[in-house]
Amino acid sequence: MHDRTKAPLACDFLHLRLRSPLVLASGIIGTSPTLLARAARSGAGMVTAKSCGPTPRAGHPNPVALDWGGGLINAIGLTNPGAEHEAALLAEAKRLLEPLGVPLVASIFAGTVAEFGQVAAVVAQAQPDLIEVNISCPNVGDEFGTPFAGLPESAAAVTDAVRRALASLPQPPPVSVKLAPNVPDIARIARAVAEAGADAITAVNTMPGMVIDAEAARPVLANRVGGISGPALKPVALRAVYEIAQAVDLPIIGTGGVLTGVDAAEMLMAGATVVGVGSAVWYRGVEAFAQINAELQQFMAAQGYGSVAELRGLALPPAARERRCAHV
Amino acid sequence: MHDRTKAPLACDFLHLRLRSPLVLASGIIGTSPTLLARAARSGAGMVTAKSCGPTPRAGHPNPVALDWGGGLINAIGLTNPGAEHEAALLAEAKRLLEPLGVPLVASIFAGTVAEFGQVAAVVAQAQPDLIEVNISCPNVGDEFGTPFAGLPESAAAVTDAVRRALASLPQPPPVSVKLAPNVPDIARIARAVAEAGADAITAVNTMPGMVIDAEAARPVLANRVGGISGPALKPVALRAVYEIAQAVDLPIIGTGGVLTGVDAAEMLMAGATVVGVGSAVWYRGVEAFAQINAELQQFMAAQGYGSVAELRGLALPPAARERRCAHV
Amino acid sequence: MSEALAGLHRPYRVASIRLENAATRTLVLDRSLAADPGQFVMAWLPDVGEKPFSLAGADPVCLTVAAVGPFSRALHTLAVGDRIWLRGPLGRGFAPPSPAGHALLVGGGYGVAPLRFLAERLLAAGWHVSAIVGARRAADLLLVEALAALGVRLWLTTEDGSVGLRGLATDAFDAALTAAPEARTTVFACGPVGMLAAVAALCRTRGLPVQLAWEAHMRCAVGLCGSCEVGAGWLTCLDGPVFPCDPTVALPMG
Amino acid sequence: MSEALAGLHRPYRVASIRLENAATRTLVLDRSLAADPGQFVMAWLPDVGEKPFSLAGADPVCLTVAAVGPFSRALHTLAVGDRIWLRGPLGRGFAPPSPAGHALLVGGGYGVAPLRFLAERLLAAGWHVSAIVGARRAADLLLVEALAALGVRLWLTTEDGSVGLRGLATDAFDAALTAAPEARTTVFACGPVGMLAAVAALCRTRGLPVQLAWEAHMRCAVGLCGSCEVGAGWLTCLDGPVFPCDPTVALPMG
Ligand SMILES: Cc1cc2nc3c(=O)[nH]c(=O)nc-3n(C[C@H](O)[C@H](O)[C@H](O)COP(=O)(O)OP(=O)(O)OC[C@H]3O[C@@H](n4cnc5c(N)ncnc54)[C@H](O)[C@@H]3O)c2cc1C
Ligand SMILES: Cc1cc2nc3c(=O)[nH]c(=O)nc-3n(C[C@H](O)[C@H](O)[C@H](O)COP(=O)(O)OP(=O)(O)OC[C@H]3O[C@@H](n4cnc5c(N)ncnc54)[C@H](O)[C@@H]3O)c2cc1C
Ligand SMILES: Cc1cc2nc3c(=O)[nH]c(=O)nc-3n(C[C@H](O)[C@H](O)[C@H](O)COP(=O)(O)O)c2cc1C
Ligand SMILES: Cc1cc2nc3c(=O)[nH]c(=O)nc-3n(C[C@H](O)[C@H](O)[C@H](O)COP(=O)(O)O)c2cc1C
Ligand code: FES
Ligand code: FES
Repeated sequence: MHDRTKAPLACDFLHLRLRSPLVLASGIIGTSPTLLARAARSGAGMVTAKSCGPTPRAGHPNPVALDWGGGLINAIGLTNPGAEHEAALLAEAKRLLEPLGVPLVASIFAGTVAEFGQVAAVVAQAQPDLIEVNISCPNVGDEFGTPFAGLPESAAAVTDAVRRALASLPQPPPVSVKLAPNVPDIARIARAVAEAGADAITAVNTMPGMVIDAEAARPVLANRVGGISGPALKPVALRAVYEIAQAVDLPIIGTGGVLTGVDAAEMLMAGATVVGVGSAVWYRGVEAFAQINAELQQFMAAQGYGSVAELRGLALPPAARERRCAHV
Repeated sequence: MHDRTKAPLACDFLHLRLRSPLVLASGIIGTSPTLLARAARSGAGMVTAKSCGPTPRAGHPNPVALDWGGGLINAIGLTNPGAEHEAALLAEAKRLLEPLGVPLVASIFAGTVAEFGQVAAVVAQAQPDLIEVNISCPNVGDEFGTPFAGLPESAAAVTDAVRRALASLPQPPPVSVKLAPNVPDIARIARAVAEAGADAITAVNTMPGMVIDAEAARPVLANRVGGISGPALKPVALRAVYEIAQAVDLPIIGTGGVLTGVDAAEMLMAGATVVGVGSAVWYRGVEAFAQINAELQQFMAAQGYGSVAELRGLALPPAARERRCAHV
Repeated sequence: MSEALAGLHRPYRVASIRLENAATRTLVLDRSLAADPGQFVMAWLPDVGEKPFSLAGADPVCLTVAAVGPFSRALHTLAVGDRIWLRGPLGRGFAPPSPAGHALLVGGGYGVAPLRFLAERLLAAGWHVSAIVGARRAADLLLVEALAALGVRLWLTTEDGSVGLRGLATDAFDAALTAAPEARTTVFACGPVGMLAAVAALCRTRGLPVQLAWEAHMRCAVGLCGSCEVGAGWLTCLDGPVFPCDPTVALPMG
Repeated sequence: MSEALAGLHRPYRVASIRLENAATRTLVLDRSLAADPGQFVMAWLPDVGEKPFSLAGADPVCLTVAAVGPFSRALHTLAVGDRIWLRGPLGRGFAPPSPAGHALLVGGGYGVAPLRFLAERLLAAGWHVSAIVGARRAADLLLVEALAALGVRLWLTTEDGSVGLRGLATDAFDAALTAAPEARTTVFACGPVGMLAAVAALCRTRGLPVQLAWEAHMRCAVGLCGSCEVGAGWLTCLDGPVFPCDPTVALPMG
C-alpha cells in the first residue's frame, strides 16, 4: 500500500497530518467509539464526537429531526452522557482510531463561561487531538449556547476560559471554537476568539429555523425550533468561511451543506483548511466520506490540482488568498 | 361582482383592508409604477416598491443574481433613482393602484441614521400607505444596512429618526421596519424597534450567502457575496416570524420563501399578519400571486378555515396565540 | 410542494381499523406509498409524539400497532377519518434474492405485521412461503388467519403451549425446514431482539442466508443522531432495520 | 449536483469557431442544451462579466457574437478549448403554432442567429420558410449562406443597396409575402427594436400573427430586478424575449 499521507487528499491541519480533508461534524453519529471508528473507516480524515456538557442530558422528545426538502432541521437537544462518561468514551474512541491514523476531536458545551473550562479539563483527560468548543448550538434556547456565539465578548470569554483551563496540562490540546451563522458580522466574532487564543475556527453550526406542518397547524419538531443543516446551509457556510478567512490567520474547519466532492472543493476555495461533513450521512449514508473523497480527487485530477492545499482560498480576493496561503 | 373585501382572503393590516394577504416584497419588480400595477393585477393585496436611498445608485455589475438550486442569491446592489425621482414614481404608482384597491408601500434605505429620516420625508410626499424601512440589505457591505439591523440600539435609532421625520406631516404614514435574519436573537431587535415606535415589522430580508463555481474557482456574483432568498430561506423566516410574534404586539409582514398557498398558510400560522412574496416571481412568474391566492383559498376551504385571521398564530404556543389574536 | 419532499410528514386518514387481537389493531390508511416490506415510517401525532412503525402494508398503507405504552395507546384512540402523519418510507427493507426460492418467515409479537406484507410480495414473485408465528399465549398470536388465507404454510408456537408447539419460535425451526419444498431457503425474521439473535445463530450453523428486521431506539431516523446504533457501528434507521446478518455480531464495512 | 440545478452556470468549452463576417463569430460549444430557438443564456466569463446571448443553436450550443464592446470583444478572444459559463436556457422562445404553415423570418444584425436555429426547427416540422435578412451594408450581412443551404427562400436588404433591395428589412415585406407558398403565414422577427416595432405594425395592418424576439437591458435574468421591463410591465427575461405582440404597445395580463 502506498503512503496515504502523501496521496493528493492528504493535508495539514494545525500540527496534524490528515489523510483526507473531510472531518466528521459534531453531533453526527459521533455518539459512540464504534460509530466514530466507522466514519474513519469510511474515509473521514478526522472525526468529531457529539458535543458533551457538564452533566448527562436526555435531549428533546421526538420529532427531533427531519428532511424538509431543502435540507434538514434538527433539535436533538444536546443528548449526551456528561463529561465524565464522555471522557471514557473518548479514550476508547482514541484506541480504535489510532490504528486508522485518524485524529479525534472532542466537542464541548456548557451553560456558563466557567463550566466551559471545567468540561474542557475533564474531556482533555482522554487526550483528544483537538477540543472543539460549541458556543453555537441553537436548539437549547437561552439555557445554553446562543448568547456565547452571538457577541464577540462572550465568544472571547468562553475561548479564554477554555484556554486557561487547559493551560496547566502537560500537553494541552489545541482548541477550535465553533461559530454560529446567525450573527450580523461573523468576522468580528472570529477576530474576538482569535485574540482570545483560539487555535482554529469551526464554521458553521446550524442556522436557526422552523418547519411548520400546515395541516397540523403546528411546528413539526417537538422543540418547535431547530437548526437548519444540509444543502440550504451551504451558501451561508461558504460566506461565513469566506469572511472568517479574510479576518483571521487561523485554520478553519469549513462546515455546512457539503454533500459532494465539488461542494468540498468550494469550501476549500472559500478559505477552509479542512471540510466538515454532517448531513451528507443522511443523503448518502456513512459511505458519504468515501464518495466525497473519490469525487474530490476526481475533480482535482480533472482540473489539474495536485494537492488540497492548492485549492485553499482560491475564491478569496487575491490579496487575502496570498496572505492565507502564506500563513495558515 | 361580489365585494372582494369580504372574500375569505380579505384581511386587515394596520388601518388598511387588503383583498389578499399577499404583499409584493421590496426589490421584486418594484422598480416602476407599471410593474407594481402588474403585481397588483395578478393578485397582490399590497405592493412594495424597490428600496430607494438618498441618491441614485447603479447597483453592482453582472452577475447580480442566480438560482443555485435551493433558492436564489442576489446582489443587485440597491439600484435606485434616488429619493426625489422615486417620490415621483411612487405618486404615479399610487395613481395606477388606486382603482385596483391595492395599497402602496414605499421602501427606503440610507447610510446614516439622519439620512433615513431625510429619505422618509422625501418619499412621504407621494403619500404611500406605508413606509418600509430597510435596515437589513446585506449586499452593500459596510456602506449601508448591515449594522443597523444587527444591533437593537442601531435598529431603534433608525426607527426613531424615521418617526420623527414623519411626525410633522399632516397624515404621517405608518412605518414598518424590515429586519435581517442573521442576528443571534431577532426578538430583541423586534422589541427595540417596537419601543422606538415602529407600527409594523417586516421579517425577513435575505440571508447573507455566497455561491462559488468550483471550476471557475470564483464566487459567481460580481459582488462576491449576496443574499439568499426563496425555498432555503423559508424555515429561517418562519422561525423569525414565530419569535417576533411572541416578542411584540405589532403586525408582521412575514417574508421569505413563500412559493405556494400552503407556504403562505404556514407563514400566517407562525404569526404573520400578511405574507411577503418575492422569489416566487422567478419560480412561477408574475402570475404567482394569482396562483398562491387560489391555493391558499383552496387550503382554507379544505381545512375549514373561514378567514385569513383564523390562521394567524396557530403554530404559536397557546398563550402567545391568544395574545396575538386579541391584540394584533 | 410537499408531496415531492420525501422527508416531510404527510397526513393520512384512517380509512378502516382491523382488530387483530386483544391488544393489537391495524390502522388501514387512505393512501398508498411506494415501499418495501421491512421498511418503516415515523408516525407523528401532533402534540403527542413520534415513533417508528413497520409498514404492515403499503397499498394502502397499514400499521399494525400493539398498545403497550402512551404513544401506541394514543394510536389506538384514533377513529376512522382521523389523521395520522407519516414520514418515510425509511431504512432498508427485506431484499429477496432472485431467483425465487423457499422463504421461511419467523415472526414474534407485532413482528408478524411486516412479514404478512412480505409474504404477499414473495408469493406474487413466485416464492414458496412458510412461516413460524410465535407468541406467549394463544391470545397474543397475530395475523395467523391472514397468513393462512394467503396460502402460507404455518407453524405456530406458544410459550404456554395453548396453541401449536410449546416453546419459542426457534423451536419450530427444524420442523419447518424439513417440510420445506426445496433446498434454496432464505430466512426472513422479525420480532424481539432475543428471537432474532437466536434465528441468526441457527442460520449461521445451517449455512442459511438470513434477513433480520431489527429494532432500536429511534430518534432522528435519518442516520445522524446515533441513538439507534446496534452492535459495533450499525445504524438501524439507515443501514437497517433489515440486516443480512446479526448486527450485534457482524461489523459494518464503512 | 450541479447538472440538475437549472439556474447555476455550467462550464462549456469552445469546440470550434466560425467567422460569420468581419465583426461576428459563432462559438460552437462542446455540449448541447434542451432549448427552443429564441431562448437565451446568460454567458459568464469569471472576472469579466455576464451578458445575455440568444441561442444560435442548441445541439451543440452555438452563440453568434458581434464584437461591439468590452464583453463581446472578450468573447472574441476565446480560443478553441477555452471555457465559457452559461446559465439557461432562459425566457420564452419562439412557439410555432400547429399545424405547420408558412414562416416568414425577418432578421436584422445578429438577430439572424436565432432565426437560423428557428429555421432548422421549422423545416424539420414541415414548415415552408422564407427569410428577410437585412443589414447596413453587404459586409454586415450574416448567415445568408447558412440559411440558403437549409433551403430557405431569401430576400436580402441593405441600407446602401450594396446587395439585394436598397432599404430596410421591412421594405422586402410585401414581396416576401406575395411569394409565399400559402396563406397561413406566421412572422418571426429578431433584430433591432426599431425593426421589430415596424414589423409588428405591418403585421397588425395585415392581420398576420407575429412573434418578436425583443432585447432589453438584462441584469438578474430571473424576473426579479425589473431592469428588463419593456412597455407597461413586461419582463423581457421572463415573459419574453419572444413576445406574440409588440410589448411596447400591448399590456401584460397579470
Ligand atoms: C423499526 C421499528 C419498527 C416498529 N414497528 C412496530 C410495529 O409495527 N408495531 C408496533 O406496535 N410497534 C412497533 N415498534 C415499536 C414502536 O415504535 C413503539 O416503541 C411502541 O409502540 C411503544 O411505544 P409507546 O410510547 O406506546 O410505549 P413506551 O412506554 O414508550 O415503550 C414501550 C416499550 O417500547 C420500547 N420503545 C420505546 N420507544 C421506542 C422507540 N422509539 N424505538 C424502539 N423501541 C421503543 C420501550 O423500550 C418499551 O419497552 C417498532 C419499533 C421500531 C424501532
Ligand atoms: C435577449 C438578448 C439576446 C442577445 N443576443 C445576442 C446575440 O445573439 N449576439 C450578440 O452579439 N449580442 C446579443 N445580445 C447583446 C449582448 O447581450 C451584449 O449587449 C452585447 O454583446 C454588447 O455587450 P458589450 O459589453 O460587448 O458592449 P457594451 O459596450 O456593453 O454595449 C454595446 C451595446 O449593447 C447594449 N447593451 C449593453 N448591455 C446590454 C444588456 N445586458 N442587454 C442588452 N443590451 C445591452 C448597449 O446599450 C450598447 O448599445 C443580446 C441581448 C439580449 C438582451
Ligand atoms: C442531527 C444533528 C446534530 C448535531 N449536533 C451537534 C452537536 O452536538 N454539536 C455541534 O457542535 N454541532 C452539532 N450539529 C451541527 C453540525 O456539526 C454541523 O455544524 C451542521 O450540521 C452543518 O453541517 P452539515 O450541513 O454538513 O450537516 C448537529 C447537526 C445535526 C444535523
Ligand atoms: C432580486 C432581489 C432584490 C431585492 N431587493 C430588495 C430591496 O431593494 N429592499 C428590500 O428591503 N429587500 C429586497 N429584497 C429582499 C426581499 O424583499 C425579500 O425580503 C426576500 O427576498 C425574501 O423573500 P422571498 O424568499 O419571497 O424572495 C430583494 C430580494 C431579491 C431576491
Ligand atoms: S435514529 Fe438517529 S441515527 Fe438512527
Ligand atoms: S433582467 Fe431582472 S427582471 Fe429581467
